[in-house]
This record gives sequence, structure tokens and C-alpha cells, in this order.
Amino acid sequence: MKSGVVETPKTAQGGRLGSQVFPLLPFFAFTGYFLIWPVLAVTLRSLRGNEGEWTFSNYTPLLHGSYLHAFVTSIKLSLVTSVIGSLLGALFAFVVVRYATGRFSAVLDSISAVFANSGGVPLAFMFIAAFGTEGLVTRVLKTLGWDIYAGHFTIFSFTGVVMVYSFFQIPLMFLVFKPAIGGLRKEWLEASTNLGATQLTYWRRVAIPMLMPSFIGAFFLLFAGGFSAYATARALTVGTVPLVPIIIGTLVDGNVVSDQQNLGDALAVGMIIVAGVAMVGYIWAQKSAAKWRQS
Amino acid sequence: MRKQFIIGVVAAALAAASLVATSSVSTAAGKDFSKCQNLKACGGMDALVKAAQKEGKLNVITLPRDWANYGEAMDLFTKAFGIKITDDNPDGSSAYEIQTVKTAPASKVPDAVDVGITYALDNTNLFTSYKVENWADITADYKDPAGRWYGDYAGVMALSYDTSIPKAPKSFADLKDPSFKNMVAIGGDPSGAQEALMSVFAANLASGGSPDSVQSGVDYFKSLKTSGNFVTALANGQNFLAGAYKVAFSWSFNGPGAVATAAKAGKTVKYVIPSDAVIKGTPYVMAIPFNAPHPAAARLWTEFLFSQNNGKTSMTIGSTKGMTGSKIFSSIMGGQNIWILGGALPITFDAMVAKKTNVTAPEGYGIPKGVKVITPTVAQQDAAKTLLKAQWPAIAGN
Amino acid sequence: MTNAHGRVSSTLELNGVSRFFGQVKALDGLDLKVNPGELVALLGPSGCGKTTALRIVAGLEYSTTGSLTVNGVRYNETPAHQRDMGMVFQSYSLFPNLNVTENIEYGLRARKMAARDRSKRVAEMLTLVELGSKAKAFPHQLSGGQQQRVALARALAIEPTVLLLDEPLSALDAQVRGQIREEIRRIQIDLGITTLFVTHDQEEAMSIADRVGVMNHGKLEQIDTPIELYTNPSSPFVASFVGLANRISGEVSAAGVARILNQTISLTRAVSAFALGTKITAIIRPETLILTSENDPEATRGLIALKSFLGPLTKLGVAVEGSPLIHINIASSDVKHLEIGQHISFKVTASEVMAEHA
Amino acid sequence: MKISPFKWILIGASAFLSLLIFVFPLFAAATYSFRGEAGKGRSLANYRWLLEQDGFYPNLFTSLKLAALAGILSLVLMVPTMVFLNLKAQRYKPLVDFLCILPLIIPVVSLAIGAQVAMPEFVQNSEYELVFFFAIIALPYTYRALDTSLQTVPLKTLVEASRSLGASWVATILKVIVPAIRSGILGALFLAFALGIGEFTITSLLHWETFPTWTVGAAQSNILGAIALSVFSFVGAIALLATISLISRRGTKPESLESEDEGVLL
Repeated sequence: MKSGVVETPKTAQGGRLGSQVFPLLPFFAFTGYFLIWPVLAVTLRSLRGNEGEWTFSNYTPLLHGSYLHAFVTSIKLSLVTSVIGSLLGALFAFVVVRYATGRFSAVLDSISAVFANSGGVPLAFMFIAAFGTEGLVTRVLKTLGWDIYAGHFTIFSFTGVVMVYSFFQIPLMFLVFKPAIGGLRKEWLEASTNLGATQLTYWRRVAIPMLMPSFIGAFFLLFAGGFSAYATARALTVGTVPLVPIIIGTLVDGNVVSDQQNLGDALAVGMIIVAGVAMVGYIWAQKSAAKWRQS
Repeated sequence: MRKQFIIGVVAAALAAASLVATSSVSTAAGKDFSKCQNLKACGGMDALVKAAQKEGKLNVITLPRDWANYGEAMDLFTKAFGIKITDDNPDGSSAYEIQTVKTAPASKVPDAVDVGITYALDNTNLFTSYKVENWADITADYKDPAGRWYGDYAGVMALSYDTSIPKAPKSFADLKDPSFKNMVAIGGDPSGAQEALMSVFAANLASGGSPDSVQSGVDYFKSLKTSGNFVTALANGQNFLAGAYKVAFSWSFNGPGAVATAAKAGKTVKYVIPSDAVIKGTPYVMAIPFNAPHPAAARLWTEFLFSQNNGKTSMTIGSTKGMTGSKIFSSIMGGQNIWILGGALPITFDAMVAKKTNVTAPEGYGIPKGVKVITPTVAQQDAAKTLLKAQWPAIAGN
Repeated sequence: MTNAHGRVSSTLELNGVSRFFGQVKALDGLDLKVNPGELVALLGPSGCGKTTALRIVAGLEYSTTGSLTVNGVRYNETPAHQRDMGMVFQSYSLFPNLNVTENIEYGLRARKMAARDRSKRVAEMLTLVELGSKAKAFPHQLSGGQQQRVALARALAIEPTVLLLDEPLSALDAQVRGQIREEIRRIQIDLGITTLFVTHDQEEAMSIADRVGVMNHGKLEQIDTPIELYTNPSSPFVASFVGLANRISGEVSAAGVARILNQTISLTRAVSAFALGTKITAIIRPETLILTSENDPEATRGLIALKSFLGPLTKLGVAVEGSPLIHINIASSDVKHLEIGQHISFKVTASEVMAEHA
Repeated sequence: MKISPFKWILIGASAFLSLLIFVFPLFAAATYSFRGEAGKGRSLANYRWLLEQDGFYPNLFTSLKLAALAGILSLVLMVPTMVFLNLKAQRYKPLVDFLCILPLIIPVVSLAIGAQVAMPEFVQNSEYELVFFFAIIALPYTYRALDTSLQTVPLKTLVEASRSLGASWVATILKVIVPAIRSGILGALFLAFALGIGEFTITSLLHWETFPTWTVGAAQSNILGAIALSVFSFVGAIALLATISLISRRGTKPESLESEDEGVLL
């Protein structure tokens, strides 16, 4: 692709365009039909007024007041939770790969898969049961002399929602990032040590750069997931964390406002646009982190 | 797996096709019940019950069992007529109901919907005309002259509370007392959830505000938040059980159900209609979709819900085998009274009082004497939502 | 000792080095001395302890007992990253995120060498392993052989006191393997660097090493020059592990003499004390068997079951009653007329054979 | 190697965090589910109640079936796609990456409504339509799990070796690549399966009854029962996946041993 020293057989990259796309056809057909087609329907509807006329008017409210505020809150929440989730998830992945037995690690995978998919009323309930005013942890800490509700903390706040999100963000990170840590070969650390480098140098110069592309990918996944998750925030609080998908839910599937689906659709398209922008940043970061991997 | 899947698809498609076929046969054989617009035109109660029983099924949608005593209504209906009820997505919304009528495959279309009034107004063309026997008793404000939709029941905003708290609230003003610290909650974001919106209207009225502007209501919550009494927890059964809050603004028509549900989980809950303000909600609206898959059952269900009879309940009813349709119908309690028992205000309540056909409401659900009762109009609700969108985040956020 | 490049070569010595994993003795009292500039290969089957020995030297593994010295200085307690030993691993040990140059200078950076000296050294190393054109390539763009040459360059760049090679060729295909083997030896002699080479491939060990140590069950069975090892194995294990050997059963017929096939042959001194009548398995190299006349009283008759052409030599597999297939190596020119299924007669020409209890 | 205090700090911190974020909330919720009649005492009454519900087994079965099919569909679709993508069609990666993240971005509500408009009736009349949508919603996870895993193996070398030995593409994928990326495949399968087991929004919007949607109605007037249901779903799904993964580990060399202990005894 770029350097002349590449020695790999031509067939690997050369091939005609057709032969590259062909094996991907089932994927494109599947996502095209079950994903893009419905999304297009939503996008087209967002460009229509309530009388069916073509208009951009659904998009104008997005740039003001409460809708803009919802976008900001959504981005803030997903950023904070994906930073926490990715760092702690990576830590867990490291500890497990490094110190746990294979069997234990397999069980943790199963737990993580289920946790990563949890949300809504049951999850909200678990955290209230643990950290609510009458929660288990709250009571235990109180007997130990620490009243967590003495100050401003409540589980029904932004901080609380961030805590609850950790419940699925960390396991998600753990699950998708573990293979990357497992892919670090022992020989690299040994070679590094043998060449006179400390562990710190090894992490700085080899391990972290090696893990970076996977980390960025996983981080983006967490960001996107956090951006669109809403059931838990909705089951826990009352507009404390106004998220775009909650508003979309109210507009598209609510009891109160009739005939504002087009605005909901516009919000959905707005989310896709935000994600698209994040995606560009992600691809750029991914590319620069994975220079050494492209042939 | 692929083969199995294809078989599945084919089987499901066949099943659906046969369903469509049988339903058209049943209507073709006898009268076309999807066209008759009142009981007489349908051939009377005996014929209607017979046809409904032949259909054997009723599709309802988004009816929580503990909402407005619908659990009792459904149980009684099934026991009395032997018609199986399928309740699609009991926790769903009005928008979901409309969406389903519009897009669901034929066999899954609901036979009757119970939606917020704006949804009915915006989708009149989805519904068929059918005027129930008690049509005249329905308040004129809340019915379509052509009979495509009409109000069924409403509720008032009550306070529900855990009886273990030191001081029982009697009014909205009471909740400002420091003894309610970390205790008061509402059922959602008021700019998007009906019950929460009505909570703000109620607080507004109690604080001396007019329904044209809910600013006083917003200020009420702001002061509760500042004093630490208001918790931004969502009021629902599970959160209540976990101790997230002790007092909530709740629809009266969910009271008896909620009290029983809480008791099963070991909590004693009481409902009280506040002495300083009563907000009556806009009635929910009943309608029969023109493409209802069980047209006779749909009509029978509607007649049942608007019946003012006082008779057997699902607990007291015996076998109805061999009884004529009209005999069964007149022997069981009607929907209007079932709603009263559920703490709701049925749409024909005033007429029932005049005719003395109403049963006694459970204790504590009566509206205190001398209190002004207000129902916010749709325009007032829209204005309130706009105000709340701007101001609510500052209250709920932190 | 000082070599042509002006570098000083070191002496590596292990005394009574053991490593126990619970009950398992991975290494059991190893004594080994590698002289300056010498290449010693440790040879043995999987699990014999050879890699453990190497890793103990590198500091990647701790010895339970015993001492490790370089030039007489005790190294047991020196952390791995301060040992100045260059190691080449079996495979995949290049840092994939660093290009060839960065890989080679990795150890130099760790030593905080100035940039100019570093690039000079890298250039030297690239020339040494003949990879000047690949300076900027990433590992995945290199063939396996090239990767191992970079690994070697990386290990040598730090001017190690001792070079440690852990099965460096086993992941390569046969053709490249021979080529890299010769290259390693050339560079090793050129630099005069003391080298410990671990392998399970006897041909590789014999062809590259000054001395070969054969290990079994955590112990060094014998250490000697390749020729000595081949011709004078000190134990049946060494005899059968080094080079090809037929295992033929026999019986001790007199003091130090056994009846094997139709012959009576002396046993080597190491096993001459077997009691009369002991059932033995004699270890007989294929090239000590020759074809003979049917009438030779010492001849054994057999049926050719296998014939494989190995260039100058042809290997015959001969089926003899009561014995596994016996391999005989014969000059190819002598066997043109022989075909599979034909009967032949052969005998052992060795004056002495190694044997063990059957 | 030597046991460093660093190790114990890491393990301790992880254990503490797990307790706080995962164990305590789950435990706190679970204690409610063991409350007895009228919330008093301790009993299994809520679980007994659960098993007595008519819809319990049929809906559980439906969910397991659909989730399993969704998991399999995800793999059948994504494993070859990801292999080709990483091997030969790198240039399409950003596009596929974006398509795979989309299901996470598009509010499920919107997707479901779009689906109702876009899907033909015969698809909408079969509950198996959910399999497709579960697989769609699982895409972000299956993609990432497989991609991360594929990055850790020398894909090109494996494929070239296998193809040069005369293996077909199918055989290459099944016999060479699949074993090499086992952990990623299991991760993808589990995520898709767990998602299918718990999916609520699209199921209910498309009017199907599965375990999660049935749960809502069934436990509407029994809060403790509802909690027992969610605890059951959590623990049941974990137990099921753990069993699958432990069984599938048999006969294969445990990965951690491969990377940790290799060479120790050689």
C-alpha cells in the first residue's frame, strides 16, 4: 500500500474490486434490508411535515433549548461513562488474563455478556436496593459511620446514573477488550526485559501501543452504547438526565404528544449524525494508532 | 439451522394465512358485525354474544392489570362469556396503540383501544362508528358525534404514601414540611409523562396558580427540591419497594390496585385525595379500529365497559353455561361500576348518580367537599409542557 | 579472550543448578561451563529441562538451588533486565508495533545510548544480518527467516556477554532453517560470542555446536564434541537420541559379550557389566550394517520392506522375524539391483555396541 | 515468577470494585426476591409463584430458541465477513464498521417502527423475524468481539498456509480460523445470545411475546415476583452461558495456559 519493502504476495491486496466485495455481499444485503431500509424510512419521514410536505422544519428545534440540552447531556453522559467503563474494563481484563484460570475467566465472560446487556427497571432497582436512601450499602456504610446521603449525593442524579451505567459499560469493555490483552505475547515482555528495559518501558513502548487500536475501537463502542442507552436512566429518574433517546421515546412512543413522530425521527437522525462525527474521529484515531498494522 | 428456519417461516406464514381465512369465514357465514353501529343493528345482545363467542377471542392492548381495575374487567369478561383475551404489551403507550392499529399484521390489530384524547382526535379515520347503549349518558365534551370514539373514565390526582412515615400527608402544602425529607417523588418527567404533568398542575392549583400557567407548580417543586423533600426518583412499584421514596403523586384510579400490590410485597400504602386542590384528568378514550379482527367481541367488550349494571364480579360469578347472552350480560357488573371500584371516575358517573346505579366508591377516593375540581385543557397542557421543557431540567438536574 | 572485533568473550558457568516445580524436577543439578567464544548446544526431548536452563541463565526463571556465574561473578540475584544477555526466542518475539530499526535499537534506548551511536550500531547490525533494505519494514512484512535475523540483530545490538538462542529455528521451514543456521554460526564465530543454544533437533545441534550437551529428565547425560557424542555415547539414551539407531534385541552370552541377531558382539565398556543371560536391546547405527553373502555364518536373512533414496545413500528397511524393521544405510550405487520384496542377508560390522536392559 | 505486591494491589482493587458495582447491587436485589408472604420472612415463594405461571415455560423456550438462532445467525454472517474484511477488503472496513455501530445509535424505537413500515407481511407474521433484528442489534458487539480477536492472530499467514495446503475457503475458516479466534467467537455468540434473551423494545413493538415481554404483564401486580423474575433471568442466563463455555472448553487447550505457562516445563 505505501512502502516499497512490502514483500507480501500480490493476491492479498491486489484483486479486482469485484472479488473484494463479493464475499461481503451477504453482509451488505442483510444490513441493507434489515437496517438501512428501516433507517431510510425514518430519515425520509424526518424530512416531512405533519401534513406530509417536504421540510427541514423538524430539524430547527434540535439546535435550541431543551433538545440541544438533551444532546449535550447525552454526549456528556456517554463520554464520562465510556471513559470510566473503558479504563476499569481494561483493568479487569488485564487482571483476569494475567491472574485468573481459564475456567474462571470463561465464567466471567458469561457474566459479562449478561451484565453488558442489562438495563431498565431491573437494573435501576438493583442500584436503588444497594445505594438508595434505604439501600444495603448505604445502611452498611452508615453503621460504619459514613452517611453517604449527608451531602449532595443521591443515586437519582447524574453521578448516580454514571454509577449505574458502569454496571454494563465495564463488562462490555471487559468482554471486547480481553482478547486484545490475551493477544499480548509473553515473549514480548521477556524480550523487552532481556534487552534491558523495565516493565514500565515495556508498557510504554510496546504493550500500550499494541493495545491502542483495540482500545480505541472498544472505547467508541462504549461511547455509542452509552449514547443510545436510556431505559435505565428513564427507570431511575424523572428528567434528571434528559437524554435524546428518552425524548425520542416520548415523542415517538408516548402517551402525551400525538403526531410529533417526525420531530422524533429528526432527533434520531441527529443522533446518527453525532455518531457519524464521532465515527470520523474514531477512524482517524484508529488509523494513526494502527499504522504498524497496515500492510 | 437454515432449514429449520425456513420451515419456521413457512409454518408461521401458513398459520397466519389460515387465521385470516377463518375470520373472514365467520363473518361471511352470519351477519357482518364489522359494520353494525349499535346494539340493535347488530341484532341485539343475544346475537352479539353468540357471534362474539363464536369468534372466541378478543385482542386488547396496553391494559395493565392494576390500571383502573382492568384486571377485574378482563377476568370477569372472560369468565362470563368464555372469550379469551390477549393483552398486547401491557406497559405500552397510546402511541404504541395507534402504531399497532396502523401497521400490525391483520390478526394482531387490537379490537379496542384506550388512548389519550389527542391520539383519538388525530386518528379518527382509524376507527369505526359504534354507539353503545348508554351513549346518551356520555358527556358531550368527550364523544365523537359519529361514535368513532368516546371517553370512558378519568381519575383525579391523589397522594399515595407509605403508612410507616411519621406524618400522613393530607394536602400538597403538607409536603413542604421538613419531616418529608427525601420522600416525595413523581411518575416521570412532567414535560413528557402525563401523570407527572398532572402532578405539576395539581401542585400549581394548590399553590394558587391558574391552569393557564403552571409557574407556581414549577416553583412548588423547586422549593421541595431545595428543601431536600423532592427526590428525583421515578415513582414506580419496584423503586417504591426499594425505599426510593415514600410519597408520590398518583392517579386515583390506580389506587386500589397499587395498594393491593404493595400489600403483597409487604408495604402498607394509602391513597388520599388532597384537600387543597383536585385535578381531574382528561378522560381516556375508547375506540374500535375499523379493521378489528374480532368485530363482534369488540362491540361486546365496549358494551360491557359502558354498562352501568351492578352484578356479579369475577369472584362471585358462577357458571354461565346455557344462559342467553342478554341474561349473562345483565347478571354481571358493568365496566362503569368496575371503574368506580378501581378508584376511577367513569364517564357516565353523573348519570349513574342520578339513576342511582352507581356502586359506592372505596373509602378515601371521594372528592372532598368544597374543593374546586379542574381539568386542564389540551391547550393549557401544551403551554405547561413548553414551560416545563425550559424549567424542569434545572429542578431535576443537579 | 579477545576476538577480531576487539570484544572480550565471557565464560558462563552453572554449578548444581536445579529448578523444582513442586514435585517436578525440571532441572536437577546442572553443571555446565561454556568457554569464551564457544557455542554449546543443549539437546534433548521436550520437558528435559533445556529451556528451563536457558531461561535461568537469562533471568526469566529462578533457580531453586545452584549458582550461575559469568566470568566468575555470581549472577543469580541480578535482575533479568540488568544481565546484558542477548536472547533469541522461538518465534513472534519481535515487537509488532516497531519497525526493524526500532526493534534493533530497543535495547540501546533502554541503555540511553545517544541517538547517533544508536543509528550507527543499528546500521552495523543490519549489515551483519544482511537486512539493510528492510530497515523501515514492520515485522508482519517480513518472512519468518527475516524476522529471526532481526531478532538476532536485536539481541546482538546490546553487545551481550552471552548469546542465548531458544529453539530459534524451529518455527521456520526446512530450507530457510539450514540457511539461518549457517548464518548464526558465521556471526557467532565472527563476533566470538559465548553462546548457549537450545534445541530438540539433533541434526541442528550437531551441525552448529562446538560441544553438545544431551539432557534428559533435568540432567545432563553427556556433554562432548559432536563426533565424540556420536561415536562414543556414554549411555543408551544418548546413543538413541543422537543420530539414527536400530534397536535390536539380544541376550548377554558371556562377560561383556552379547548374542545379537546371528552374531556375537562385544558390548561397550559402559554396559559391559551386565549379568549373563540378561535380555538386552542393542543400539546399532544403520551405517554399521552391511550386506553380506548368504553363506556368511554371521549373516541374518531378511526381506526388503522399504527402500528410500537419500542421494548418495539409500536406506533399506529390512523385515526380520522377531524384530522391528531394521534400517540399513548403503551406498546408492550398491543397491540398484535390489527391490522391495527381495530377500537379502546382512550383518553388523561394529566392533562394540551400546545396549540397555530390554 | 516472583509474586509482587503490585499483583495484589490490582487483584484487590478489582475485587473491591466488583463488589461495589456488581455484587452488592445484585445481592441487594436478590434479597428482596427471597421475601416471603406479604414481604415477611424468607422463602422461595416468589420463585414458586414464577414457576406456576402459565406462560413461564413456553415463553422461556421461545426466548431461548430465538436467542440461540440469533447467535448462530450472527456468527454465520459475521465470521466470514470479518475474515474477508481483515484479509482482503481492508478498504471497506470503515464502512462496515459504521454499519455495525449504527444499530447502537439508532433508537430501537425508530428501528422497530421503520421495520414495521418496511417489512412485508409474511415476515411480520413469523416470530422468526425477531431473529434477524436481534442479529442486527447485536452487530456492534459481534463486530467488535470478532475484530479484536482477529487482530491477535496472524490471519494472512494462517490463510495462506491453509490455502497452499489445498484447503477450501470453507475448510480454512472452519478448521483454521475459527479455532484460532475461539475466544472472540464465544464472546460474540454470548453477547448476541444474551441480547436476544433480554431484548424487550423491538420485541414488544413488533407485537411478539417472548420471555421479557411476557414478564412485564405477568409480574405487573406482584413486585416481589417481578424481582424474582429478573434475578432468575440474570442468574439463568449466566448459568446457561457459563455451562456452554465450560463445555466448549473441553478438549481445547486453555488459552491462559498457552500464554502463561508455556515453556515452563520444556
